[in-house]
Amino acid sequence: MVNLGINIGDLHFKNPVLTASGTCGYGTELDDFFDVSRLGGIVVKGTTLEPREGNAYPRMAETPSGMLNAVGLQNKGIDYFESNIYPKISGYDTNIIVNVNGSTLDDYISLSERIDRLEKIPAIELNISCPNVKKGGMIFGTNLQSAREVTRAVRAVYTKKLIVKLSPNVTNIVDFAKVVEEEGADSISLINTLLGMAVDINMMKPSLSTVTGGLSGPAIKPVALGMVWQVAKAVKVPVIGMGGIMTASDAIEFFLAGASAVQIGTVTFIDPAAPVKILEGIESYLQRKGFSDIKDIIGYINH
Amino acid sequence: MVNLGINIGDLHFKNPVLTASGTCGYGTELDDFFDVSRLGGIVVKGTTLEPREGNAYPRMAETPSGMLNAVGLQNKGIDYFESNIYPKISGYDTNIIVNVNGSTLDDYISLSERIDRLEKIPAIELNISCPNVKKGGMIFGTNLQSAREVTRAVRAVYTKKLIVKLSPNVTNIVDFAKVVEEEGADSISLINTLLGMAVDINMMKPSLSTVTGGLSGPAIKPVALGMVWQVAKAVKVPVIGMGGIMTASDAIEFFLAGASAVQIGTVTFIDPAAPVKILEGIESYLQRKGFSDIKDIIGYINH
Amino acid sequence: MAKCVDDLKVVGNKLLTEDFCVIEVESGKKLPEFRPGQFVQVRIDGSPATFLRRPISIHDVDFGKNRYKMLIQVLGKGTETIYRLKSGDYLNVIHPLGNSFTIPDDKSKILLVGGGCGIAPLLFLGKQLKARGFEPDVLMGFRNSSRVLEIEEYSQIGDVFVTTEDGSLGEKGYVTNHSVLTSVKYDRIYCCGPDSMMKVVAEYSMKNNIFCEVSLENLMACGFGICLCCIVETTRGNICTCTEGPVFNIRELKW
Amino acid sequence: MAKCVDDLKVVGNKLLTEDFCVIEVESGKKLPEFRPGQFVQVRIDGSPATFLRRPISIHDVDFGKNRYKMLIQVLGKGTETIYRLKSGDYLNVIHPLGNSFTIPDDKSKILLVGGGCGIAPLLFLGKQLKARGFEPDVLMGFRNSSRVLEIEEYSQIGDVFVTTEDGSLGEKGYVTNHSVLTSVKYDRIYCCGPDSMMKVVAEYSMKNNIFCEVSLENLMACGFGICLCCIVETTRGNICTCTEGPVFNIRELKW
Ligand SMILES: Cc1cc2nc3c(=O)[nH]c(=O)nc-3n(C[C@H](O)[C@H](O)[C@H](O)COP(=O)(O)OP(=O)(O)OC[C@H]3O[C@@H](n4cnc5c(N)ncnc54)[C@H](O)[C@@H]3O)c2cc1C
Ligand SMILES: Cc1cc2nc3c(=O)[nH]c(=O)nc-3n(C[C@H](O)[C@H](O)[C@H](O)COP(=O)(O)OP(=O)(O)OC[C@H]3O[C@@H](n4cnc5c(N)ncnc54)[C@H](O)[C@@H]3O)c2cc1C
Ligand SMILES: Cc1cc2nc3c(=O)[nH]c(=O)nc-3n(C[C@H](O)[C@H](O)[C@H](O)COP(=O)(O)O)c2cc1C
Ligand SMILES: Cc1cc2nc3c(=O)[nH]c(=O)nc-3n(C[C@H](O)[C@H](O)[C@H](O)COP(=O)(O)O)c2cc1C
Ligand code: FES
Ligand code: FES
Repeated sequence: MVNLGINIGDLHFKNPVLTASGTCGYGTELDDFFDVSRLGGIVVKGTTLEPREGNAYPRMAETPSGMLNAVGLQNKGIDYFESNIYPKISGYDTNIIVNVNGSTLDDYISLSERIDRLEKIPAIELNISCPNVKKGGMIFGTNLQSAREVTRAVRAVYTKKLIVKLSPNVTNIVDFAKVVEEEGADSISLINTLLGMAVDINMMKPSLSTVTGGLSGPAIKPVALGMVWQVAKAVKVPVIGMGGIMTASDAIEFFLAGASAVQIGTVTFIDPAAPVKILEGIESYLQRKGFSDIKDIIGYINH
Repeated sequence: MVNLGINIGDLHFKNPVLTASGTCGYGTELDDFFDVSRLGGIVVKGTTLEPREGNAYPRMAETPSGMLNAVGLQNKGIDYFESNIYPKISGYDTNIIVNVNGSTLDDYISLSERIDRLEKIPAIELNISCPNVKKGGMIFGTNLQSAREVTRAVRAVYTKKLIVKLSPNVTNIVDFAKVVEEEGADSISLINTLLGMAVDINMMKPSLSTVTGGLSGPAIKPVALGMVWQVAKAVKVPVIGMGGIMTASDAIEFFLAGASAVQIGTVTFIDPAAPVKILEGIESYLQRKGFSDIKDIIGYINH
Repeated sequence: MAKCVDDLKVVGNKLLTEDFCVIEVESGKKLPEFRPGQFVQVRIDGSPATFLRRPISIHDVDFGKNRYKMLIQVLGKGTETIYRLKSGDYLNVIHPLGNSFTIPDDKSKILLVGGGCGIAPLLFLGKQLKARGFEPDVLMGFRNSSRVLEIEEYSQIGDVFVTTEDGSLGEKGYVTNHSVLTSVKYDRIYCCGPDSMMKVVAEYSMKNNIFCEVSLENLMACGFGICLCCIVETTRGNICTCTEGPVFNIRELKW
Repeated sequence: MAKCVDDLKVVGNKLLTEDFCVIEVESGKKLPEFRPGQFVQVRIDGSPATFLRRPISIHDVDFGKNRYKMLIQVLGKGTETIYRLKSGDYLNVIHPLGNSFTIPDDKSKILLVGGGCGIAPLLFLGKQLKARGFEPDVLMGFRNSSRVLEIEEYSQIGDVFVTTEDGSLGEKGYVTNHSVLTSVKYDRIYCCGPDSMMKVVAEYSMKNNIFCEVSLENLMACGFGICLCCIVETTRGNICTCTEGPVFNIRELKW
């Protein structure tokens, strides 16, 4: 038997495999493919105070071993979430985490306060790194002072586990990690998408309605791994790694580099059962290598 | 007939296809595969004042649609270049550009002065963006003040065309572009490699001797395109785009996004004749679309 | 109707033209209950250029044999890979996806309008309509006679009318110019084809107050509602083509 | 000797074991002048996991037919793709690459030492040596008898000695323990195999003052000297395995 459990403070995750925000809907969309309660956690779609229509079509472009998206946080807002989604998903036997977004500091604060009251949500993931919205989003995540302020403000009102999700579009990700840790983040997740672009040479125009969008998928895995490694060495709180994980082998790279948990993103579009396959693959890797606890391999390459 | 010529100030390039530094040796290595004089330019291997042995083996790891390298500027230094390489390559009928590297400001200055005296070298590419050396390199390219200083200092001693090559590992590439333009750069080239990492899960250790390295290849194309587009809109000097170009179609994406020329990098490892195939493909695209001059499509998507 | 991932065996690949084929696949399991208008997401292995799955309509179904067909038009790497498949190869799909055309309860006179590869979902639809006692007409538009597809198949459903842009077969011009539209009074039009074609059909239907459903081919990343990339602007806001569509009543669309 | 890119036709693929095969390819052009120890860079299409080419030794050459062979061990996606190739398929290569083993001028007694897939370049070398009047012995080490490769082929060159780690064929143990090393006095040893094996052979040769060349299998990105990724530390500094090697005199290596 292998112990796969990990903790963020006193919040227990039965295993270190979570779905990534914006790539698994609310979990329910995956019900047909596997029992989502088997996962360590589900990070639901980026949520805002007010409903958002997102960006215009086209919002997607395929790139070598990856994709660009420009969804722009389309969601029905917290009221709808509370009354229509929350009741449906609060029965899952896993940690449900809401990905919190805002255009202003007040947005982040009000939304976090609202979610603090939802009994079955033990944690939020503060998204200060969305490249696809004009206001807010990545601005908070690419300016140290803003990152500090938003983390501090949310920490002041949010009583449960606070995960802050960092943007990779910065010169020194470690600076950001340290700042949000100082301000009381219980965990740091990274990376969000890299800013990128594609051009349709037949139409001679940008492939996305927004010109630039967020790059995800295996193409970004090396960047993600490098940042996770740097951050995990620099902070004491657990780090949640993501970016281009397609297989258990990819996920294991993140653990060895220092991640305490992983989030599974874009691969779910291609193989909806990927999260659970990755979970199983991690377990058999540990067995094959003779480890009895996932914690034995976290940050192993630094030993 | 299609006009493919472009200019950097009064320096003419017969066509906008150059090889990228560190991926085409000194050009001579490609002689067997095609006539390198057909290209618009050759940017030779990163050169330093003193010989450098580079980093330890292993220096390379394959990643999804890309590769990591940690060569670390191995080269025999400017003396060797001047006496052994320069005589061999100065006969090429194309613009030979030396990629200039240093650990200190003085290194950059002395090296640029030396190269200024080489008659057949009409331009240098100031590399302030190498992620694979401990001192210098990327430090200059990720700090605005240092980028300004090194450009100013080299501009003061170097009389020919000065291209500054930017690092993508920054929060806002436009800030760097503007600074080096202000300090007299005649052109800006981008992007150098993205910082990245890979882990060998069987050996349970980093794939590179240096842990992190530089990511190149198609994986980074969307990031490169996004940055080229932003920079080309923000500066007046011609922009040279690179990052993941494999085909003419990729190169055309860069022109449409605002690049006046492109550099062909990693693909040369896989198809040594790629630069000339890309050149031919650009020409036929222009013909097919009914353009008579490459300049007609530069920055087209912004029209 | 649960969606699932399945490995289908290719049991036939009929090459129609240089860039069109009909590929037939078989499941080892009982097929789910497919409805006309639905599609599948096909995994294309073997190329960095085909990272995502490719949406393909269900062209025809043989529930007895657990087989179905797809009509493929080669556009890029993904469809080319499918075109090259041979009997015995396997194809990984997610199915069934999307909503479906509305089968009427009343005795409607129905026209199916397809353009190019867009005729794909109309064969399955037509057969289901016929099975329920309707006698749909079929109107198909192609660029020229060498690109005309599967007339015999569609003749099993009802009368087939053809337009070609160069007049090399059937009437010359676009589907909306075809004389059958003035000679027969249709209650319902179901349409699939290029956006430009569907827009004129939609306009025609609006003007003549005909019930009209179109099937959209928006770019998709997932195909089952989790990425929000495939949206279309409707009277209900931005909604997903892959789950709320691909079939839409034209009155809903902000065209 | 100019390097070039060529599309070779697969004319045979002999599967030796579950994970070894010998693939034979033919050029439409006259082959360049290959020398033993050289290698080719094989392009593997069809997977994002095989972005770079794969270096493979030249195993045997038929200059008359413009054909050569490669001995392949399946390790990952790249070699697996080669293993699966069938007659009629094409393989894109860059060839010939690297330096070669030194063919002696004097009348040396020669031993070829190979381990596992490392025996690959020794067949071509052995045949060339034999053609020049040498009578080389061949010593090959394998994990066990089921992994022993191509004994008949190597028997054409000279006497073949085998070790297996479990003693299931030939002498038990590693190549450096084989009795032939003490019973025959060799002037030269040419060796290719796992690093660990080559290191003991090198040590043995040093101690006994035997001329020894080894062929390295460093990771390569390009294979023709432009990436500087394949370096090995030598008495001459860091130099490229792909151009200055893959064959090195052990006295040059900082082992
Ligand atoms: C619901 C649905 C059902 C479909 N049914 C069928 C079908 O039955 N048969 C069939 O052959 N095709 C069908 N398609 C279209 C098919 O999915 C695309 O042609 C395919 O994804 C192209 O992939 P590729 O790799 O061959 O080309 P790519 O290399 O991806 O693209 C080649 C060119 O086609 C354009 N293109 C790609 N996909 C689309 C699209 N969806 N809309 C407009 N332009 C596009 C690209 O921009 C590019 O210029 C359907 C699409 C949808 C959304
Ligand atoms: C000069 C030279 C000659 C060679 N000759 C032959 C030959 O004749 N026949 C043959 O089968 N192979 C030969 N090889 C080795 C061959 O190139 C590798 O096995 C191949 O590149 C692996 O590719 P892959 O995609 O199958 O495996 P990958 O998925 O790339 O790798 C699978 C595993 O093997 C390891 N690996 C890959 N390449 C090497 C290597 N070069 N050294 C050590 N470990 C490696 C990887 O780290 C990984 O763990 C030679 C290599 C060199 C440099
Ligand atoms: C279509 C799409 C939508 C996304 N939406 C969100 C979001 O709402 N909030 C967020 O924090 N991250 C969002 N992300 C980023 C992912 O959660 C993840 O950080 C990123 O995709 C990298 O992981 P991957 O390569 O495994 O997909 C989105 C990604 C994609 C592809
Ligand atoms: C092996 C290798 C060595 C490189 N060496 C240098 C160098 O010496 N100087 C430099 O400015 N860029 C160097 N680069 C970066 C390339 O010039 C180029 O900016 C980068 O690889 C992106 O382009 P590509 O994706 O087309 O390769 C190197 C890249 C590689 C892969
Ligand atoms: S394609 Fe992903 S939601 Fe429709
Ligand atoms: S493999 Fe590129 S220099 Fe040797």
